[in-house]
Amino acid sequence: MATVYSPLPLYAVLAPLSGAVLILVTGNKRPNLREAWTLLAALAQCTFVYAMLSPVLRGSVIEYSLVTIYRDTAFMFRVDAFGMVFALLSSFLWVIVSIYSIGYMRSLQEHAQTRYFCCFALALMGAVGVALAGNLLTLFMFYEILTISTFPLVVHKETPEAMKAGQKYLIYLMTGAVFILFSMGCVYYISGTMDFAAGGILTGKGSPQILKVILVCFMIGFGSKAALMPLHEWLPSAMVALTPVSALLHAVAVVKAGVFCVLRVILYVFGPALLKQLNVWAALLYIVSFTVIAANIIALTQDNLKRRLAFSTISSLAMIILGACLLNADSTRGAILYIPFHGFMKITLFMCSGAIFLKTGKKLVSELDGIGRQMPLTMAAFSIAAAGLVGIPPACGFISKWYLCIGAYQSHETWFLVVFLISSLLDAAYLFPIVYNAFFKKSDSEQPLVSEAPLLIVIPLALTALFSILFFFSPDLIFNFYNLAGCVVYSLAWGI
Amino acid sequence: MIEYLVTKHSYWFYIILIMMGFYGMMVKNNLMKKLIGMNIFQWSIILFFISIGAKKGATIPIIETHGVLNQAVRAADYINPLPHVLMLTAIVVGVATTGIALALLIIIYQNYGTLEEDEIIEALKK
Amino acid sequence: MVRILDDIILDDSIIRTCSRIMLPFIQIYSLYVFVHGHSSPGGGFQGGCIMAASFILLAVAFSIREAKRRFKEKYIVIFCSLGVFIYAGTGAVAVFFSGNFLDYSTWTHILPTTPVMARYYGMAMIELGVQITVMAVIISIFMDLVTKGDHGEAPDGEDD
Amino acid sequence: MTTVHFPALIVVTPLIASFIVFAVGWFDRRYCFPLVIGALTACLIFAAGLAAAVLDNGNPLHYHLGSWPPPWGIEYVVDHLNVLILLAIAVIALLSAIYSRSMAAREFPQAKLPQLYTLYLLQVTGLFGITITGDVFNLYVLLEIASFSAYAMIAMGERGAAFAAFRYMIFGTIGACSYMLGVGYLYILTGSLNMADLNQLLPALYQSKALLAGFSLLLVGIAIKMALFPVHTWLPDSYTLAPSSVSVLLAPLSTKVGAYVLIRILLSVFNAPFYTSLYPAAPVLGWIAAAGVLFAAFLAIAQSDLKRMLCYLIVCEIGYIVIGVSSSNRLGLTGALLHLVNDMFMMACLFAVTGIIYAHARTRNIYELRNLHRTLPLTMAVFVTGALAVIGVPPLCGFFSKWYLVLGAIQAQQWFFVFVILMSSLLNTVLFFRIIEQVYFPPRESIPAEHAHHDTPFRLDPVPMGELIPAACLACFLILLGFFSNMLITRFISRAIPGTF
Repeated sequence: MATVYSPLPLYAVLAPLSGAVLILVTGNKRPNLREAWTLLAALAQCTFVYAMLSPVLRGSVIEYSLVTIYRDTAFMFRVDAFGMVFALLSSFLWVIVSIYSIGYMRSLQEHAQTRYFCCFALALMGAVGVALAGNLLTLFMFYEILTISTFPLVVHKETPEAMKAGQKYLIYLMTGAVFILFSMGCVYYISGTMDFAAGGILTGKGSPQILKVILVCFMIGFGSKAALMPLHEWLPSAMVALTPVSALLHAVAVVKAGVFCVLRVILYVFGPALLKQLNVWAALLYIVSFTVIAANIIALTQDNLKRRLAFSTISSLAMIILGACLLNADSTRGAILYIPFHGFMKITLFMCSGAIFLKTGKKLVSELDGIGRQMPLTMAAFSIAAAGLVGIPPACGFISKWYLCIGAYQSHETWFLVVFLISSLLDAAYLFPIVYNAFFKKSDSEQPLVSEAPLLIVIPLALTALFSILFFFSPDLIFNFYNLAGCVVYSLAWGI
Repeated sequence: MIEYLVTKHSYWFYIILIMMGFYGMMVKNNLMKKLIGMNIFQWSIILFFISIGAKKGATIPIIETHGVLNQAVRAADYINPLPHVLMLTAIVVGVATTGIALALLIIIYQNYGTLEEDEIIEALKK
Repeated sequence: MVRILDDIILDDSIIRTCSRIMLPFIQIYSLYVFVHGHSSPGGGFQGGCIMAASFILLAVAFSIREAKRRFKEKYIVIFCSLGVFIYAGTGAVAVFFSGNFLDYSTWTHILPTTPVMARYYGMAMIELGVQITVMAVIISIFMDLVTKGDHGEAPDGEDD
Repeated sequence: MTTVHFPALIVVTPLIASFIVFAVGWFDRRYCFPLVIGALTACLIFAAGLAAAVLDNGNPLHYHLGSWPPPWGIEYVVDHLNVLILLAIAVIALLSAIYSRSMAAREFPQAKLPQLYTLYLLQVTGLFGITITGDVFNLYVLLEIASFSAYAMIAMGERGAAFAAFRYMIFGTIGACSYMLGVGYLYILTGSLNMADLNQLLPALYQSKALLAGFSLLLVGIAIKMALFPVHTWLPDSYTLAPSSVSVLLAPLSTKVGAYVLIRILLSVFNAPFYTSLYPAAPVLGWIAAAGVLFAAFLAIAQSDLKRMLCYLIVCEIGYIVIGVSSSNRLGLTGALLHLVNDMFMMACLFAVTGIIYAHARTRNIYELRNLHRTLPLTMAVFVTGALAVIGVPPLCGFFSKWYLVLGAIQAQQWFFVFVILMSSLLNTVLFFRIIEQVYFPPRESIPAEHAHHDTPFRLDPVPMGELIPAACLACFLILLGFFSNMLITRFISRAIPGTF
């Protein structure tokens, strides 16, 4: 595997940072300029990330190390196919969401917009940094930046409810960070390195007991961000945040960063071979599958649309982890593919819910009867994304679910195949009624006629819905997600 | 046992003095008495140091160089001057401490009209 | 602020005359103690105390005002600093002759003597600094005590 | 002039300057401040020169005062361990002196300024001296010089400060006397006061009970001076009530220098087998410190006064350092030394900000700081930086020292210590985010009507630049120290730790 040395990853991280500074300096006096900076930073980041795509696809790894921060561990970026998937996803969706948030924030005349855009940029810096990090220490650094910069976004409304959600968010994630710190220490102590390597760095080191402890601590730490079931409580509460925040951060950047880190640890720190030896692994599989099913069932009971979507997110994320946990080639490929595909679909759903809230002020599912006639485009996008999430072609969710199911079947874990299928069923059960009611049910109450949301809001959500369909026909479209997933699987020596 | 007590009698004095000082500092309610305790504490340690230098049958460590230069100096004839020198510094330190403490006490007295610790704490709570 | 001794002017000619006679002798004795300090018992500390005692006697026999007239508070402060300055400066001079700090044997560069004698003079300078500081500080403490400290705060942290 | 005389000059310069300032203050007060800045800048140059010399040389520099050779004369030693601390003291002393100009002008009548600066320079003299000296008795004298000036400066503070200073003095004197008594024991046993000499002579006496007594007295004395947990009671009161211009110097430096003395005594006078295996001093200290960390962290949460909360935090951080020392391995000691330096800067930064907040808002109650970021945006940004550094968020410096401390505790198999360090990071998070919430996201009703929906345009803080710039510089240091922590470790700290670890 060739290694390319290039400062591109650094630029990709610095772009949002300088964007944040410029936003802060520009301030409230010139909102147009401020938002131009946001867009510019997003585009710059996306360009830098995209520029790294072709070498990665050729199978090389892009490395760039800055100062040495700890003995032989440098502040290092190391871009492989897996990191590329997540970096592409978050940087591209940031472009879309920044357009959406400009429309959204202006329509609602939200307060503290400078803080909002600034923290947004910092959060993206964290997310992409996590994706591109070359070792645990760098990853942790960006992970913390992500956590902290998201806090102001969660509490943006400054209501007591928002404050409570923010506190919950911090308590869960900072506790998680402490667990991560501990396990990082142990990993370094045992193996003497913190660099990621395909297939793991811990093989043949340390006693099984300590490895189990490390694994459990990592799972608690990153699992709290990925909203694994006993630690998921903060995510639904954090839905009090503004919709663009929920859309990007809680469907894409923050939670996906958690999932990404879990997968990093599973595949690149422990390695599949080592994990198979550890007994604790089976228990984890069951916890994750429990999350998949239970979160979906809870989603059924939620009337608040965003909360329903939040529980749906919890379930989907658990599904990704479950796929990777099955430790075979196809399920891993399915899991990795589901990261971007779920991102595109879920962000569409969130943006739709934001558009609806913007025009009608409605948050509850039960109020949405007949909305499809008033906002046909929005609800069409919603339907496409819902179908994708359930796994019905022609939307991209089908591909990843297909691989996940094949993987479960191949590993002779029929039980988990059932889990995937049931969860798809439940997805349908809580998403399709919304679509049905929106288009085919007449609203009981008299409503003022509303039209579509402003263009700045409709275009992004239409775009992501469109992508959700296009990815079904060509999963390699523009971003080469399918190829990248293939590269990951190949590098893990399960070549297909 | 008696012999042990007697041969080390000076040390026992210092221990008693130190404990007296410590008692004064910790238990007394009046700040002035605390300060006196503090002084006793310091001086007892200074005494202890000075006694380290003492030797039986030795004289003050002034070596008359006039006329007896060719004779080797016998260290056993002179008490050890180093502890004295050190304690000269320590005494200055002690005086300075006392000076600052007195200045503080004057300020405290001007502010609260009392030097009783409990009354000052009471006044500070208001 | 009530001045304790300021208003009480002792008008006792016996005391005044005796003090007047004794003062120079006390001061000369102080200098005697000081100049012998670096080779035999005595020294700047003791000399300074005795010198200060002469001024205290002045204050007691005449009046605080008289003592302050002869030795202004400003001068006390300057003398305090001057003493320390002489002390540290004496040490620092050695540095300029590429010796270590406080190494007076390097004074042979400016004094036509042997290193041993240079040390001797160096110590004399140090004692001079000590003498001046101790004198000033003790007078200052005395003044502070008798005037209830409205001279400002007593200087602190003197090291011999 | 080469760097040969820098060890003496770094101590003598502030000493001479302090008395010149005192005398000059009687004629013209305007010259005092430039003199202070000049002296401290000179000190910074000396410290930098020493650092360069030590790095070049690779060996410790020895300086014999009066050219008397070590066992008899006083020796100043500059090695990899203390040159780093000298540098940190010099930087912080200079920055806080700049900071104190407008702050002190606000807090004191003009007539008191020369006295304040005299004491200020004496304090710096003491701190430099403690750090640089290689003689245990000289260390005592300098410790007391530093303490005196601290007592006097604290007493200049707000209501109750004189009483707090008196209590501090009682405690400090017990500590100093205890230390002196310990030195007396060592002197009786060996006849030497030189650290390196003692290190050679003592191993033959390690079985002696008198040595154990002396060692214990030394530890008790130092523990009081560095405010280790059960004897920390003097600290919160005195540092809280001290004037802001003073606490910015005292709070970060004096306890940390005490911690340095602990490390110096343990490593340079005694040796590792003595305090780890022969007598279990290290584990005992570790457990005490661990209890102290938790205790102080909880007490800090209970405070509503920002400055008092920071004072408890100091106690907490001292606990970290001692935990690192007690792990008695290379990683733990690295963590302890790194934390020593980092914590100086973190606390200096936070205390500087607290001073600005207090001067501006006239309150330190954290529940009355709402919306402060609207008027003091940069100050609060510096505060957040400091807070994140204390919590241990990478890439700020606090993370790295905690990281080493955790590694050290893991290596020592002290799982409870690992728990304590991690737990207290969490408590620190609670601590600071409580304040950050109050400042940045106060309950809606408390926002003034004109701010409710329109953000005010960005305006720089209406505080003197002389206060803002040092605080911002300190915040920058927190970031730089984080990025260059590895450089500090490879160049200085790893070479400061004896090879036996």
